[in-house]
Amino acid sequence: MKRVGVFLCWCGSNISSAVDLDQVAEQTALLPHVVHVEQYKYLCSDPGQETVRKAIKEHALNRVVIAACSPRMHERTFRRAVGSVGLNPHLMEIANIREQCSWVHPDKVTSTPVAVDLVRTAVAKAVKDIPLEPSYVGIEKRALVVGGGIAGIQAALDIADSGYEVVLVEREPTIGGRMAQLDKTFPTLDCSSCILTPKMVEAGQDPRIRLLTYAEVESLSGYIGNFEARIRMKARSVDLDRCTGCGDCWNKCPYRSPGEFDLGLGKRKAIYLPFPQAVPNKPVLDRATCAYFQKDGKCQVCKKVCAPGAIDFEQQDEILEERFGAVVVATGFDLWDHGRYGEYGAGQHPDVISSLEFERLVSASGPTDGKIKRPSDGKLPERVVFIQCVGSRDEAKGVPYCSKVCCMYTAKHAILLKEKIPSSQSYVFYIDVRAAGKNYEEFYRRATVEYGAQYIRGRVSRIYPRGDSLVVVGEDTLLGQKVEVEADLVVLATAVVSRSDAPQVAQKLGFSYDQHGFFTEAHPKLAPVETNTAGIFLAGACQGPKDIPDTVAQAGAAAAKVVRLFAKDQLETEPTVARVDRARCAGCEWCRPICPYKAIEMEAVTERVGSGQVARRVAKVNPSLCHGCGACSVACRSGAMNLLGFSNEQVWAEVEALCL
Amino acid sequence: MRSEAVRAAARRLLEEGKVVRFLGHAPGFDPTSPFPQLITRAEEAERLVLDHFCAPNLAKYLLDYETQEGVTAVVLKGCDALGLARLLADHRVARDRVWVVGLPCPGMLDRDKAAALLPGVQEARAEGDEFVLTGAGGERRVAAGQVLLDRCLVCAVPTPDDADELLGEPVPGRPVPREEDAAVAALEAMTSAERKAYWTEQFSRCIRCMACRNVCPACNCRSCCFDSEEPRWLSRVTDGPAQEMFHFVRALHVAGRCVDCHECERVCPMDIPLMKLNHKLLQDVEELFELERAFVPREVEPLGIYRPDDPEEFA
Amino acid sequence: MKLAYYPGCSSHGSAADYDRSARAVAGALALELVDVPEWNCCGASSAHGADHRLAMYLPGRNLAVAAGMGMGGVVTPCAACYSRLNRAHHWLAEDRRRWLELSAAVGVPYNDVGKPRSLLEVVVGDVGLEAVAAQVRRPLKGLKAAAYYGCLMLKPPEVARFDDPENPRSMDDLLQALGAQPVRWGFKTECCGASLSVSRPELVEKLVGDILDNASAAGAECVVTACPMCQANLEQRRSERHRLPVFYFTDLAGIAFGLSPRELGIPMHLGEPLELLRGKGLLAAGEEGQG
Amino acid sequence: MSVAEREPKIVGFLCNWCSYAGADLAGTSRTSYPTSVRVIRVPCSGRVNPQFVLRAFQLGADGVLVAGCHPGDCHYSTGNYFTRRRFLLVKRFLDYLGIDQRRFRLRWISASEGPKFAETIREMTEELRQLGPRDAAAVEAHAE
Amino acid sequence: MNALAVEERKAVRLADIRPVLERLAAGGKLVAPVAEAGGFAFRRVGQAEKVRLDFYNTAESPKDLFFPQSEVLFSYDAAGIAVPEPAGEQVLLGIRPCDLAALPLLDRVFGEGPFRDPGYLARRERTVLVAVACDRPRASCFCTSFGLSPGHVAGADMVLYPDEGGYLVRAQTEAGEALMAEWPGEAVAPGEAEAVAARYRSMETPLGRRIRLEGVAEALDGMFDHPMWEQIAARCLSCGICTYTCPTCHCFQLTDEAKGEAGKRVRCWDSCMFPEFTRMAGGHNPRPDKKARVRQRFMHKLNYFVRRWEEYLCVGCGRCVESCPVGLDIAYVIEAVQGVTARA
Repeated sequence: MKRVGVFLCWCGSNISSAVDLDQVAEQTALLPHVVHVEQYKYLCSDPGQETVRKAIKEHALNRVVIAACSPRMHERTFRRAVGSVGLNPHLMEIANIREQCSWVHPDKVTSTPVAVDLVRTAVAKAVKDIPLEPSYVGIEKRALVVGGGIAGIQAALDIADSGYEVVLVEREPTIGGRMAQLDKTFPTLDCSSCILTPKMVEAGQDPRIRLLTYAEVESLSGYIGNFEARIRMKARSVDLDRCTGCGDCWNKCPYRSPGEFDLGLGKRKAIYLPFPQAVPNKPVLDRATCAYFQKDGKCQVCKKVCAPGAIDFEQQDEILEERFGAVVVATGFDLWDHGRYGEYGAGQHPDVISSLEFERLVSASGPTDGKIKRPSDGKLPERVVFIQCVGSRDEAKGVPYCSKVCCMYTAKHAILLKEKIPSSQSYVFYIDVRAAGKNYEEFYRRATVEYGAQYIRGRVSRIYPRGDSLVVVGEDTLLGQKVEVEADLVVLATAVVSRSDAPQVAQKLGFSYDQHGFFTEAHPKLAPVETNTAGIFLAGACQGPKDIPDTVAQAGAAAAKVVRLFAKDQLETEPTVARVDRARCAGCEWCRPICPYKAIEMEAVTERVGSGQVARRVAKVNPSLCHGCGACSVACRSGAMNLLGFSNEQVWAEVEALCL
Repeated sequence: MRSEAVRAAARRLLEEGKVVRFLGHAPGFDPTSPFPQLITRAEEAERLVLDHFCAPNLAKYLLDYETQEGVTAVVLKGCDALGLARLLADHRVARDRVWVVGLPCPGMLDRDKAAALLPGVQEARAEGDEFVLTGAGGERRVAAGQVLLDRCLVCAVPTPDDADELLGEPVPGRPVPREEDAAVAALEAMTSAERKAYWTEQFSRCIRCMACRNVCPACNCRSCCFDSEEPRWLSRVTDGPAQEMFHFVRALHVAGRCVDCHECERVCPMDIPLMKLNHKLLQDVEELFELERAFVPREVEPLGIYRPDDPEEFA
Repeated sequence: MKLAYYPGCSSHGSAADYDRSARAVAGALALELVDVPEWNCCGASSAHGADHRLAMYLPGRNLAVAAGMGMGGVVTPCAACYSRLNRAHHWLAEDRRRWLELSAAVGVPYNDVGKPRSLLEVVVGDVGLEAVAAQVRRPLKGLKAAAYYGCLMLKPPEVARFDDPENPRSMDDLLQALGAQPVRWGFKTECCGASLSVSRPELVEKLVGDILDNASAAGAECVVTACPMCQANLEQRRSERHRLPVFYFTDLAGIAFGLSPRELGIPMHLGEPLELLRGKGLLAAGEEGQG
Repeated sequence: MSVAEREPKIVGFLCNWCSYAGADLAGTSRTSYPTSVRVIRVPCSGRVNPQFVLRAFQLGADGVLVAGCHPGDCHYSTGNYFTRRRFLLVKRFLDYLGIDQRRFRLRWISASEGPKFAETIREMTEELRQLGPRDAAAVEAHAE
Repeated sequence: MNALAVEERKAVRLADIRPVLERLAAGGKLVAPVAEAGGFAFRRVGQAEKVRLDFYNTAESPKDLFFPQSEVLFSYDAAGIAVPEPAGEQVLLGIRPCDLAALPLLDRVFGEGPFRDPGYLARRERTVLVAVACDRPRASCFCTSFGLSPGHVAGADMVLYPDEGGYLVRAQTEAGEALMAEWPGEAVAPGEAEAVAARYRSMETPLGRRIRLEGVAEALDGMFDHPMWEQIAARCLSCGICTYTCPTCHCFQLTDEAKGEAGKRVRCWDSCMFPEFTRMAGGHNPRPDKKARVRQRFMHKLNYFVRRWEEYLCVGCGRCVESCPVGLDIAYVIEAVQGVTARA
């Protein structure tokens, strides 16, 4: 006998203010199988859950309907509450009368019937609920970290320190990522490599972290606790075991080409070390610019000078197959192509550079050894104009969002400029200065007061050359006047955008991304470092523009999630998976090709028909592979394949209950 | 026409013990409606007949013998063979337990058309692209197009392509591609209200006898969703919505899998134009998923696969 | 390609030279321009100041008549007319009920004639640069020119929907195709003062001065424009020290196609346009000194 | 309410990971939309059996909406590809049987497209209001 | 057969029956044969000109008028239980002798014995039966084998005998007489009417088949496990055509349709040929294969019913033979039972 208890939540006033819960309670009480209806101000609170638990015992309820906020918010909470008094957690359904009723239908007269219908539907489904037990699956206690920037490094270190093996895969020849390209960091003006390099070395030396640089994840399959990754080790043409990093090869190599690390401002050899503190501190041979490969085997200088004989032109890409229990994605960000601002002369005039290029100029390991030399003639610039929000907060040409970090690094650049060239004067065109972090506002204050940066509130409309300087035409909205600044150098603070191949990476690893290519977190507030795919976590700017403190915090959080997962020996998998009714299954295999996770196999069974035994083939679902999408239950015309939790009976009952 | 050949084949196969049962046709109460006949002994072969009225498709009977030992021989025309291919693609029948006696089909006569042209017709003989009908009412020569079953007029696969033996020389299929079904086009031209009225009237005559489902090689589930008690997909009550649900689901469940054998239309006691439903889906499958001759079964059915660049109408 | 041609008042007045060169170049590019019968004033820069309905109906009527001609769309040489026609078309496209309102007001039935286009847009967009280059007989070798766009042809972007409103390139590319050397300069889209030239001439002189200073600073030997108002301001409101001739892009195109200055109405310009052309060896013997 | 003003009824099958989350987002951003829709949550749009859709129409729904992730973004990677194929056929077949295809809508609505969800409901409600209620005969006679 | 004593009721000859049909149809109470989808069917008729009396047997028998395929027994909601109104008056025109003979068989099932079916009996009570003597037999007909004839009109209120130049109309009950009261047409001497009736009664169906039924019921007693059933049943599709088109089959199932707190109990036809007919709770099915089901159908018609009511549950209308897609012919089964030929 089904005894359903319905609990209507006020959600403070979020629901009760827009829905007449008394009327809902009244009509719900009339529904068949409903034996108890109760309202409470905050059901998700401890006392709220206590009233549910008490009512279950008191009224011997064997079904519970919670009419409150979205199941995506508190389904787990209420399942745990119901489970704690011995009622199977899957005998509880949630009616979403907040996000999909009170918050979107403010008028009580019209919203209440919606709530009544939603509760009736939830009751109809609850009546068809059956107890479901989770199944358990082993966990491969090894973590895969994709991306070797500060986020990836920090996550790897935290996981390794907790005693688990980590494989850190980095596409570039060295770890370090964007942070390695920075000179100083705000707000403390710490030297970036001084705080990054130790972590890189630590990651390089930790026995539990296996560094796979110049490598990419080719494919990822499986599920939480049992991922299978195929990792492509791109041919480095250098045998890392033999190489000592002595530098003879890159010193003698005669071929030079624009260095990616220095954004083309400086040159590097065909076989090169991206930057001095690279980890692994061993070179990579760029086959695109190496004469041996481009001019069919002529040069070989590096091979000749290499004492340990580490140069190997025949080296091929290699595919590694590894098993992991969890994945942390930390693939970082790119900068918006400022070349699209033709009216600034960006991409045409050498002295109109991006802020990262300025970072390389000011960096000691940069192409100009830290001296801020104008790319056009190498002179030290006296007047430098910094332009904010180039591409950011720009619906027409760029991206609509704020890139969060530019205001702070521009203040830093203004300070560094003054330190390096005391006689210089910096101008900053801005819309709003955003300095919300700890000590950020004070840092920005120092840039203006101590270092004399001239902040002009307004956008720049045009930059054109005059003589060997640049005329920056803009507006000062505070003075209400047009402003012209004659500058020696213009630095554009370009927008932070996702990696160009982010959508492909997301599809390859199996989680979703937003319209800007940033990876979508499970919940912006409640689960910022998780994705909708269990076992895959996010850290850093790949999830959205953020500064180093937030990135490191996220990396630690992601690592904590991985360690939390590895703390258990077995993983409890969702019981809402597909299940076959053998009596009905004809073995026609219509379900098999449609399963995205290859979770359905055929098995031979023998059964009694009439007097004899008959051997037959029926479908079999592997509960640990099945993710519960239900595609097979629709492909199966006879209804033999059903999806627990969203079964044919349950959804049918919901549709019937809606009898509009 | 081929009666002698089928009797000989049956006698041989049964005598040699190559098969334990032979499925053919035998004359019914009216010579123009022969019916399926199971024989298990060589001497019963005399009762078989194979003439221009042997329309019934014998492929689906193989399901009854899946659980019984021995190889079953079955006489299959081209369209019937597509039915077998359907059962094989659905893993419902094991090919090695079937001996296919293929009939290169010259086209089967529509019993009602023949009776209308010559009441009391008993027998039909093919001559060139004409038929000579003989019966109590005398004799009459008619053009093939007037008397053949609709499906035979556009038959693309008259000869079974994976038969174990053929009763006669293979007959080439009709090269011209199946043109748009005019009846479907006529219905599509109507307004949706007119179509609603049309189908409501047609479905109201359905007596839910399940013959169309039971004869269809594409409808080969072990237990049909219509017979499910929980959830009750189909109400037993034969009111408007339930009739609509029956025909909607029946057609959709064979969408992309129907082999265009028209058996459902032939067996329907109430003459409901079921092929107008199946042809609509067949045309849509061919057009939307760019499939040639979608009625020929494939390893994976059209709704069992996808292409990322399928037509996008739902952005 | 057949297009409805809306000349606009300036073509019959101060910019007769532009009209002449426009028709000549169109002919050379097999562009058949059929004048819109009984066209009326497009409302220029004053109508929309006075009354929104008036500002819509005036160009609207021209669009309605053009639609009736059943050509491949409507084209106009003048940037101001182009802006007004475009505004009206945009206003009509937003809500079909306005079609009836317009038809009732102007007594001509309206249906969509497609987005109005400027002559530059047609030459660069529809004809295309390859086809233009193919017509070049006398490449304008060595002629350094500053392409001046003004604002009406590009803004507001959601209505004009032509080239990049902040950093346009179409006229530069055209000059390149004609063999000339477009210079990179900063005042491509600075305002020339437009109709203020009548009410506040001193202001226009300053604006025009800045533009011409920047052009010559960038090494330009002449300025090229596609708008009669800009051409007039740049020529008539400049101070003594500026000698740069101001061409219509159709003038230079015509010369490059081998047409004579007279056919193109070049002698009607101020400054010494012929001087410059002769210096560049772009004038055939017979074409010298034609008044 | 007389039949004319009766607000059209829409049954919405929303996929849990994208469209349902999109609908929730419309909620959290307080974007109001007509009360015509009743949502049924399914794990994936690929879980929506065409028989549910027809049953909803038979029970009196004026319109049925199936919403899922954009192809390529499905949480189960290929679920919505099959949905698209299946409902390309079903949409036409419903229309062929006399249920005007404007009453059925499949739409890709991602978790970040709250406004698109609200807009879809507004559009559908308006279009269904113009289409008018479904003829009584088609709707199963209620027992009460 | 208990020949009904036919009193000398009023008899007329009608050349043109259209005005009569107009009057009947006007009341909206006329059910008669109309042309439909290449055949004929009994439909409630609005316009008289649609009525066709030159029809050969309809695909579906008129059984549906008395024992409908779906009949709401009662409906309920929070307020209580409601039983639908009993059917109103109606006239069934054009019932053939074979279908007419089927009604008494149904009357036994629904009218005698412990459970009397109110709906069925009410419908039988309120329906005036206007039979038409059979002048259009088909190859599949064999009513004569069951002691019936084209002229067997016992139980009809009124009979139309197709005669040269029109119809001889004869009333057989008060209801018939009342219905014929305002019919035109010249009176006919009772003797002459009886002569026409007798002619139909003695007419051997020209194309019909004679099946000897003697000893069939008795023979079947011992044939439950006879191997013939396997072969007879081999061709069956397990569909419900034979049982649903048969005028005498009367099996049904009850189904409850509930929505929320309201619902209805509906009686619907069921067929012993369906595999689920005998499926029991827990999935057991005493008749899992076709052999058991086909045997059940013929045993019921030719043995069980006879043991119960001394009458065969078949009137030889031939519909099951005509419609069966695979030609499973009751005549062949009867011949097989008698061992006359092994043709089954």
